[in-house]
Amino acid sequence: MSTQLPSECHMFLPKSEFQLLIDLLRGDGFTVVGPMIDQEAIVYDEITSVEELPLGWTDRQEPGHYRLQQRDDDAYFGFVVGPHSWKKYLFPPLTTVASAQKTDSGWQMRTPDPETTKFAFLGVRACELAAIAVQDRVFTGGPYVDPIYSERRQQAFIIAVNCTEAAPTCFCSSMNTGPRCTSGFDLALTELEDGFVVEAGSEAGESLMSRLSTQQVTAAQLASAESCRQQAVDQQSRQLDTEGIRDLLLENLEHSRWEEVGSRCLGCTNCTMVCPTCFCCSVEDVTDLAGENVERNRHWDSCFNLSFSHMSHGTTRNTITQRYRQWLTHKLASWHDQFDTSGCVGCGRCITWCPVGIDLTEEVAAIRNDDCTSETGGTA
Amino acid sequence: MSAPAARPKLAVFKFASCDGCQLSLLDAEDQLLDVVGLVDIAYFLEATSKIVDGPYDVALVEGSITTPRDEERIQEIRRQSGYLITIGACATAGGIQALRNWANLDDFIRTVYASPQYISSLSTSTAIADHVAVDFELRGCPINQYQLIEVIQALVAGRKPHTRTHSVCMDCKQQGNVCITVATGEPCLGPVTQSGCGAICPTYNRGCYGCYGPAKQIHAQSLTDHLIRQGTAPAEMVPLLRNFNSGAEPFRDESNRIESLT
Amino acid sequence: MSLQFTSQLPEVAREALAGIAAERTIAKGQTLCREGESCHELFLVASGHVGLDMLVPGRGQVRVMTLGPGEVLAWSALVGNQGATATGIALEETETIVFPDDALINLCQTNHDVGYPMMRELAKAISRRLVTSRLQLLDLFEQESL
Amino acid sequence: MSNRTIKVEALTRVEGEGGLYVQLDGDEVRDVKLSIYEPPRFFEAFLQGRKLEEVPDITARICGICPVAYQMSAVHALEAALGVSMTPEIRRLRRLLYCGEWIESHALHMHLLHAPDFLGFHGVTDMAAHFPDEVNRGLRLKKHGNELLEVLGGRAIHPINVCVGGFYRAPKREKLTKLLPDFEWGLEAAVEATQWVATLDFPDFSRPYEMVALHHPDEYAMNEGQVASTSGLSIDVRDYEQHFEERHVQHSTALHSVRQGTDASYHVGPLARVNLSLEQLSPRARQLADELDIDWPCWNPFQAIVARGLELVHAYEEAIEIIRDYRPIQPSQIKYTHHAGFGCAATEAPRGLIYHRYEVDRDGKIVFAKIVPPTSQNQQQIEEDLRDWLPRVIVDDDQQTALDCERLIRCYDPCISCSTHFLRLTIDRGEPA
Amino acid sequence: MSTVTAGTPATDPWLAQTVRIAGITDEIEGVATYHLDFADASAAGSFSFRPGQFNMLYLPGVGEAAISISSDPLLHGTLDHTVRIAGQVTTELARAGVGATFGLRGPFGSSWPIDECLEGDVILVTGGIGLAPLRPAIYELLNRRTEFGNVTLLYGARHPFGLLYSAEYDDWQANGVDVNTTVDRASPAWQGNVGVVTQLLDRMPVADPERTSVLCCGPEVMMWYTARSALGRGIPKERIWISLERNMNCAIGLCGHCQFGPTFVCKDGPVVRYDRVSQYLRVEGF
Repeated sequence: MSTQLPSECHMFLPKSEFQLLIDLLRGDGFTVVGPMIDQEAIVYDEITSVEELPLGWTDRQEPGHYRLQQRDDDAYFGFVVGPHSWKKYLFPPLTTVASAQKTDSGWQMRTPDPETTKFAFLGVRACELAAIAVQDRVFTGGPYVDPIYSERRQQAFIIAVNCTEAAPTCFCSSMNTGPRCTSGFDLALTELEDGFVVEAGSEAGESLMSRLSTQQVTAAQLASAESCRQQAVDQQSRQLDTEGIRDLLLENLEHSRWEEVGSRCLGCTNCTMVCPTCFCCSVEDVTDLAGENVERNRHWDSCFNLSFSHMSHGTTRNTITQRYRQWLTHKLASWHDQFDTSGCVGCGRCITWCPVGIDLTEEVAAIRNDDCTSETGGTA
Repeated sequence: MSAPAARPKLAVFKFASCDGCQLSLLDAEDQLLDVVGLVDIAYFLEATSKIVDGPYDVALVEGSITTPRDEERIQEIRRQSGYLITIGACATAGGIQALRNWANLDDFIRTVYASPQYISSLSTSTAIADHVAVDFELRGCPINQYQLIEVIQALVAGRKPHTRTHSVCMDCKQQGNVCITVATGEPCLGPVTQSGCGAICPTYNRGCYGCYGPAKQIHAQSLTDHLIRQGTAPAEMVPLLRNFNSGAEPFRDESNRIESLT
Repeated sequence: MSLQFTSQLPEVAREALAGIAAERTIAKGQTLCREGESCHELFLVASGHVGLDMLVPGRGQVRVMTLGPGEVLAWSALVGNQGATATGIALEETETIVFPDDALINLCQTNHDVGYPMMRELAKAISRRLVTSRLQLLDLFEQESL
Repeated sequence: MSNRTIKVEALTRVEGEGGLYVQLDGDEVRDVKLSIYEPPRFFEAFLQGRKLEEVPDITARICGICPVAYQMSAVHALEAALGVSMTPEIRRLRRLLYCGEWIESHALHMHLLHAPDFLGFHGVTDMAAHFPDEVNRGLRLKKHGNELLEVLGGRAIHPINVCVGGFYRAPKREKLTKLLPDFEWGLEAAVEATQWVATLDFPDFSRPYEMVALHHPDEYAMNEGQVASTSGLSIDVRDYEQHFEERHVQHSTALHSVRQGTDASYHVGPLARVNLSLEQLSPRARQLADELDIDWPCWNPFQAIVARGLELVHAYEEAIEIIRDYRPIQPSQIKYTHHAGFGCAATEAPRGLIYHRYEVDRDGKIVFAKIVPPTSQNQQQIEEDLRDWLPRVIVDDDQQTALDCERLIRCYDPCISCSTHFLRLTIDRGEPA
Repeated sequence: MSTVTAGTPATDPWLAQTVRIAGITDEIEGVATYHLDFADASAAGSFSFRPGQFNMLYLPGVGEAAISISSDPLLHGTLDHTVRIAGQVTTELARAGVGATFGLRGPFGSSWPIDECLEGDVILVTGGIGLAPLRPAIYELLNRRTEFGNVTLLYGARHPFGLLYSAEYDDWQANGVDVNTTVDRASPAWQGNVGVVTQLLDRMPVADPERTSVLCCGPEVMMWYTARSALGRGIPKERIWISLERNMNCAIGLCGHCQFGPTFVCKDGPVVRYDRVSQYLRVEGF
C-alpha cells in the first residue's frame, strides 16, 4: 500500500493552477461535477469554478448524524463523503428507457435518444471508485448491458481524490476499497496545503495532465502526500469483519437479530438511496390522457418498499424485518454470488444517513457474536 | 385495449373540508377538458350548476363526518354510488378538524361561538371509511392532482388505480435533497409518511409534516424515540403527529403514546 | 414386488407378516370397506387404484382421495376398530395384500420385532397421507380458478 | 301565488356549500336567507395551544381556494405580535406569492365560475364547447397562477414555504425567470380577458355600498395598508375591531359582519379595492380601467368581474416586474425570539379583506385566535342586495328566479368553506323559516 | 447467453418488439392462450427460445408481465403464451382481441435441462397453470422421444375443469408420454385420481432413480413437497429442477425485484436446480 510509486508518474499542481483543470475539462465538452455546499451538507452538483468547492469545510459524521463544520485550513477536499454519490449521474434517479406510440398500424416502440452529456467527476474517493466498479459489473458485466449506464459511463472522466481523513462511519479498509485510490480513475489528486500531487491513471488522464500547468513533484511533496493518505488509514476506527460473511449471513436467515433491527428500521429507503452501489429500480409507464403516447420511465426503487416484491397473488417480503434482511444479505452476501464482489464499499453513507442511525457493521457483528449455526448446526 | 364504452357518471361530494381537494380537479388545467370528456359529470357543485340525480358510477368524496346530518348523508351517498373514492386527509383520516377528538367539544364550541346552542356538531371528526365502505382512498392534504387523474383514468379504463405507498424519503432523495433530520436535527416525518406530495417540504428546507398520512407499514415509534433521544422534546412530537392526519391510526396511536410519556 | 410400505420392513418382519397375509384381487367396483362399518382387515394396495369416498349429505358420495400401489387402507383394523372413516371402492381390478386384524394385532403384540417396525411403517404411511391431505387443504391452485 | 318560497338547495360554482331561501308574499320579499350549511371546524379553538409556527400551515386549511390569504394574514399578525419587521425583499416576495393566488383565483372565477352566468351555461363543461378559446385562456391563466404558487410556495394548494419571518427557502432565480415568457403572454391575455368580460351584458343594478378595503399610498394594497372605505373611513388595522363587528342577526342563522354600532352592511372584494385604489393599479391595468366603458368608482356588483380582470392584469404586471428584479434573498427568514404579545393584520384575499388577530404566550404558543374572512363580511351585503334585486327578477318560474339570485350571489365569488368556522347555525336545509 | 449490446431494436434489452394477436384459445376459466405474430417479419425469423423461457408481454400504458412461452420451440411460426388473468397487464390483455398489438421482450431466463435428461427417465410434475411453462418441454421430449427413457407427466389441478390442454393428453400419451392427472376436488363425473400430485410421485414406479430427472413447476409449496417425494424415491437432488416465480420487472437482472437469495429469477432462473435454492425455499419472506 505504501509502495512509493516512481516519481515520474506524479506531478505537482499548485492550487493557483487548479481552475485550469476545470476550464480544460469544460473546454473539452465535459460537464464538471464536484462537491459543493448546499442544504447544510456537501453534495455533488455542476461546478464551473474552484470557488464553488467547499473550501475550508469538513463534515462530522456519526450514525444518523451529519454536521458541517468549518476547518482551520483552506482544504478543498477536507471532508469525507456526503449524502450524494456519483451514481445519480451514471444511473440517474429517473430516465426514460423506451417509448411507445400508438399508430394506425399498431404500437410503435422506440428507444430514447442517446445521452450526450459527458460528465467529469471531480473529487471521487477510493470507496466511490470501488462503487463505480461495482455498478460497472452490475450494469455492464452480465449478459445484458444497460445502454443508459453504459453510454454515460464510457463518456465519464474521473478525477479521484485521496482521502486524508476518515469519518467515524468510514470502514473502507475493512472492505479493501480504500482509502488509497489505486485504480479506476483518469487522474488522482492528493491535496497538500499549497497544491495537489497528481497521478494519471489512464491515457486520457495523462493527456490532460500534460496540458495542466504542473511542476515536477519533490520528494518532500511525495512524502507529505503519503503521510496525508496514511492519516486516513490511521483514523479509521469502524470495522466490518468480512471473514466468511456470505455464509455467516445466509446461514443465519432466521437469526433473532433480524427481528430486533427490523423493529428499529423505518423501511424509509434512505440507506438504499444514498448507497453508491444499490441499483434497484422499477420501470413504469407514463401516458398521456388518451393513452396513445407512452414513456417507459425507470426510477430508483428500493427493496425496502412493500410493493417491491409484489406479485399478483401476494407480496414476498411482507415485513420490514424481511426487507432489511433482504437488503443486508444482498449487499454483503448474495452480491458475491451474483457479481463476484461485495456490494458494500465501506463508505458509511447508510450509517450516517439512516434517520435512526442503524449501523450495518453493528448488525453483522451482532449476528456473528451469536451465530446460531455454530451452536445448533441448523434449524428444526 | 378497449375501455368500457360508456362514460362513468361522476359525482363530487363534500363534507367538512376546505374544498382544496376538489379544486385539485379544476387545477388540472392542461387535462381538465380531456378529463371531463372521459366522464359524465353529474354532480360537482363547485364546477357546474348542472345537477343530475343518482345513482352515480363513481363518487369522489371530500371531507370528514362532523355532524349528525352528514352521518346520514354519507349513507345515502354510499347507496347511490357504485365506486366510492375518498379524496384527501379529511375524508381519509378526519382532517385537521379531527383535533376535536382530543378535546371537549363544548369547550371548542364556546371558544368560537357566542351561542353554542345553535351548533349541531358531533364530538368527533371521522374518516368516511369509519362510516361506509370505501373502495379507494386517495391521500393528501391536499391530494395530488396527478394521482387524482390517475384514479379517474383507471376508473374509466376499468382498472384499479395505481398510487404508490412508499415513504416520502424515497422521492426526497431522488430529487437530490439532503436528509434534513440527519443534517440539521430538525424533526421530519418523511420516513413514516406516504409519498405523493413530491417531498416538497424537505425540498424547501423544512421537515415533512405528514400531510399524506402514514406510509404502509411504519415504525413510528422507532422514529419518535430516536428524535426524542436526539433532543426533540416529546411535547413537540405530539403536535407534529397530530395535525392533518391526526386521525390516521399509526399517527394517532403514536401521538397518544408520546403524550402519555410526558 | 417392491412397495414403499413393505420395502422398509426388516426381513424377519416381512416373513412373519407374510405368514398371516393373503393376496386378494378386488374386482372393479367392489367395496373394500364401508364408511361407518367395522372392518376387520388391513389392505395394502399392490396394484390398481382404490377410491376413498365419504358421504356428504346433499352432495352424495364425494371422492376425497385415490389410493394406489404401496398405500394402505382400513388401518382402523389395526389401531382399534371404530368403524371405517371412508368407503373404499376398487376403481379397477386391484391386487391387494390383506391382513386380518386379530392376527395382525396378535402378531404385533407378541413379537415386537415385527410389531414395532410394522407400526413404524404404518405411522409413516399415515404421516404421508396426512401431508397429502394438508396439501389438499391448502388448496394451492385456488387463485388460479376464478 | 301569493305566498311562496324559493329555495336554492345548493349554491353552485362557489367554494363550499351553502343554500338560499327566499320567502315571498306576492311580489314582496318577506325573507332572504343565505344559508350556509358547511359544518363548523373550530379553527380558532384548536389553534389554541399550538405553536405559532404552525399557524400558517393550519389556517391555510380553512380554505383550499385562497390558502395564501390565510397564510399572509396569519404571518403578518404573528410578526406584529412578535415585533418582527420584514425586509423589503421578503415583502416583495410575499406580494409575488399573493399575485400567484390572485391570478389563479381571479382567472378561475372570471372564466369558469362567473362567465357561464352571463353566457347562459351551467359551467365550464358546457361552456367549453361554445367558447373554447375563452375557456382555454382561463385555464392557461389559472395555470400560471398555480405555477407561480408552486415555485414560490412549493405547491398551489396549501403552500408549504410560507413561514413566520419570511420563507423557508428562497426560490432559485432560474425557476422564477423560467415563468417569464408565459407571464408575458399571460399579461396580454389578461388584458384581453378583461376587455372580454367588460363587454358582457351587465344588469343595470347599482347599490349605495360602503366599500371597504386596504389602501396603501404607494402600492396597490395587498398585505398592508390602512383599512379604508368609500365613505371616508381610514383606520389602522389595529382598530379594525372597533369599527367592525361580527353580529348575530335575528333573521339569519349566520354571523354577519357589520359596521360597529350600526346594522350597516359593507362590501369587500375586488370592486372595493379598485374603487379605493384605482390610482395604485399597475400602469397597464390603470390604462385599461380608463379604456373600458365603466365609470369608476363603480357600484354595480355584477361588474366586479371587470374589477377582477383589472386586478388580474395588475397581478401579472407586478409579478413580471418582481421576477425580473429578483435575486435570491438571504436570509429568506428573519430570526425572532418568542415572547408574549398580540398582533393583528389584514390582507386582501382575492375575495376581499381578511383579518386575523392572535395572542401568543412567551413560549410561542397561541393563546387566542380570531379570524374574519371576506365572505362573512359580505354575507349581510349579499342578503341586502338580494332584497333589492329580487323585485326586478321575480317571475312565475321559481327556478328562473332562483337562478337570477344565484347570479348575484356569484358576483361576490363567495367562499363558503372559509366562512364556516365562525358561523353559528342550525342545519335546517330546505325548510322555510 | 452472449453479451447483448445496445443500439438496435433487436439488441436494446429495454426495447419491446411489436406483436399482434393472431388468435386466442380459451383454455380453462380465466385462462386463455394467445397466439402471437411479430409485426416485423425479420423479428419472427430471428426469434427462438428454449423450453422454460419467458417473455415480457408489454401493454403500453399498463405495464409488463413475465409470461412463460408455452408453444413448441421447433414450430417457428407460432408463439403461444397461456395467460391467467391475475394482475393489471393480464386483465388488460384479456380485453384485447385478435388483431390487437402490444409489445414483447424476450426470450429471457434459463430453460429446462432437456439435454441433461438424455437416456434417463423424465418425470414432469406440475400443477394448475404450471403446465404452461412445461408444455414446450413436453413438445421437445416428444420431438426427441427416442433419446429418453420413460417420460411421465404427473399433473394436478384444483378440480377437473382446471386441467389445462386436456385435448392434447391423448396425443401425448400415444406418442410416449405417460400422462397422469389428479385433482384436489373431484366432481361427481370425475373418474380419475383424487389427491395431490405428490401422491402420484410417491406411488409411481421409479426404476432407476439415479438416472431419473424431475422437472417441476407449480406453487412453491408444491415444488418443495415434490422434491421431498423425489428425494424419498432416491432421485438425486442434482436431478430435480424447479421453476421459480418472483416479481420480474426488467427481466434482465438489472432491477433487483426478482431476487431469491443469490438467484436473479429472471436471468439465473426461472428454471433452477433444486439443491441450489433449497436452503432458501422454506425461509419465510426471503
